[in-house]
Amino acid sequence: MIGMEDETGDVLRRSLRIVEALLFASAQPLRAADMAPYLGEGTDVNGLLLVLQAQYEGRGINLVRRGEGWAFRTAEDLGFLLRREEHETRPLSRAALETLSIIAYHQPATRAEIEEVRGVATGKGTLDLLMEAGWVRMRGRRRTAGRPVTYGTTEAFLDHFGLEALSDLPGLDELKGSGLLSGRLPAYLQIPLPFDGGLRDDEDPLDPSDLGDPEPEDGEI
Amino acid sequence: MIGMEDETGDVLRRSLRIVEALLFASAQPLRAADMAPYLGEGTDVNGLLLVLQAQYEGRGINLVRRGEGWAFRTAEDLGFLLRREEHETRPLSRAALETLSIIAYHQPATRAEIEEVRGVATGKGTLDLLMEAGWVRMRGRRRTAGRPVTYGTTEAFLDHFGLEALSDLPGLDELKGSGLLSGRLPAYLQIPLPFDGGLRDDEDPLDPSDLGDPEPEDGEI
Amino acid sequence: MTQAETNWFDTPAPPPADEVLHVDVGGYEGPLDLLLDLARRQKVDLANISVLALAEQYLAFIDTVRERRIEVAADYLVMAAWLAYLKSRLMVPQAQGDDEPSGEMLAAMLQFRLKRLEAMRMAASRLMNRPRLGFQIYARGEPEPIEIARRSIWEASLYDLLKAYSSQRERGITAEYTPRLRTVWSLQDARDILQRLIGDSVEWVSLDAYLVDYLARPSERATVRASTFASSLELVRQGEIDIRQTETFGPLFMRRRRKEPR
Repeated sequence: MIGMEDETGDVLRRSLRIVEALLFASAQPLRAADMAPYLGEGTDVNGLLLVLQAQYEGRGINLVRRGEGWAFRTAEDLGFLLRREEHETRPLSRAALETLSIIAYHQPATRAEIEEVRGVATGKGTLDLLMEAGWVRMRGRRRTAGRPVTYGTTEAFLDHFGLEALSDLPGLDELKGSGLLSGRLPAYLQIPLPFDGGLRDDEDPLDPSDLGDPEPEDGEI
Repeated sequence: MIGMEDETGDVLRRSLRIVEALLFASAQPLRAADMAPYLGEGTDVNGLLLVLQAQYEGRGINLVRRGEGWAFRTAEDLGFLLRREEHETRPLSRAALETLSIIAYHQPATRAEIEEVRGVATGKGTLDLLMEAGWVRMRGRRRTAGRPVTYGTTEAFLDHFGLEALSDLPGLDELKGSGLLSGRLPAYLQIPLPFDGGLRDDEDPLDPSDLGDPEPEDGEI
Repeated sequence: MTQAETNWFDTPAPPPADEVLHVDVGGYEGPLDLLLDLARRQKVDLANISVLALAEQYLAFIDTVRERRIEVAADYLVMAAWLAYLKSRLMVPQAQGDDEPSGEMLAAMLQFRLKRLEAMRMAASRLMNRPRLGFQIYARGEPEPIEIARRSIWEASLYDLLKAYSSQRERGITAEYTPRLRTVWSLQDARDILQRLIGDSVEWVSLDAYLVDYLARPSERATVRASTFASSLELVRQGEIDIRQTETFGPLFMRRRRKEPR
């Protein structure tokens, strides 16, 4: 498959085998940085990953990207066949589901923003449960009065729902177009996108220095 | 790889994909009979397995036979390479997790202070384990009777838990907001500001002799 | 009632009116959820719903629920007040120099919020219908124990850490819980006060009128009423006073019993 016969070809082939073995051995996605220590210095891990991805295209297992991570997963179209009689250990409540999708589509989102979209207070244990599932994390703090904590999704969220990146969220473009992802006011103002990079301009790192300040409650209707 | 272009070729390709996915997703080696129900009647499963085995020959993972069953395994020559880095992963015990979290929030904290929050004695093994894991370090000695050792967290701690700084640890309101702490807390309950600077006013540096002997022996003044 | 009424119960098999009244407000997750449900029953695109009709339906619904003496949470009533305001803004043309937001703008805002909530619900169901890991897509079933060197051998997440810390701090608290002490009027005090207040009055006077000075503090209202009522029954038993109530939950009237000449 790798046509070169010379020494470079051998190195490449060996590197590909190592990346393949590492990814195959792990149940969780691995980042390029996780694999770099096993490869020669200066190896283009991302290049190797793309080669490997192409090699597995159309096979029963595929190499997929999940945010920064990469993993082997069974092919999507075989799902109906492999589907097992498994039940979700704890099916998500409607409140948890809505909260999850609001965080996914509006992130970074504060609790007050989630509550504004849903029109009800977030029950105890909803955010807790989503964090326990490993799908939601605390990202930082919004640089506004009260400096509320902002929430976002994790790579495990991408992995679970089979998304390469947040931009793959179903219906995202449509929602953007209709202005329904804008923060507090109707469409024409602005359209923030789900954001999973580092901290945004209006976010600070987490900081417990404002212990006394409660999160701003959103009693607004 | 599968040279045939006709309908038989498509069927074969599809069967191979199914066998590949089944073997990949299975938690134990599969026998040909285990896979037959997923394939068309009269499919030569053993034949498929041999084709698949040939396809994976020389790759980072191989299809190997284990008694009656078949499974994917890391190529033997790479197994040697990767095993060098092998570690056993174990979840941190509850005692260790609790101790670590108290050190994180209350640092610099002495063993007596940790025990006061936990309400039970902390085994010496727990602190040793946390230090061995590289998450906890001895900071100095408290300038009080008995000059107890003070503990703090390390850079590796921040790294592992994805924190940029100790101030990223969520405060009281965030713990409440996310449901980790219940809302019904007495007003006096405070969550301390973790301290991660150099030695504090009430701390002395460690003695050179401390390095080999972390805890003062009983009876020592 | 209004056209609205027929709309929101316009389901394939309209339930008899009796059943309709048993709609449980507790089945809704807040007023917005209820509004969205009502809007859906208009069976048109959310962009084309009649906000005025929707407001009327909501207000009618809340009225129905309250008539049935079902406890309605405060936020439903806040929404009702807001919708009543919206209704008035929509029906009365905007006066010049009126700085308040126009009815149309308020209606657009409500519509936006309904559309956004519905969009998030749809997004949630689309997410759940994706081929999910462990349901239609599988990871390696038998991962091989190869660990990446950068990772520590101990597994713990930030969540585990915070959970461990929070539960410890909470554990310490429960032991120190002390119930809130309430002011309680003793029966003896209540009796003395009642005797003094009624004095020799032979006219019917309502209990609350006697107690008006003592009912000023809301936190004590319950105990003042309960203790004086209990004491008054005792006084009736002893033939000291008469007591009368003309309707359920109506005011209690009291007077000194005339000493029957023997």
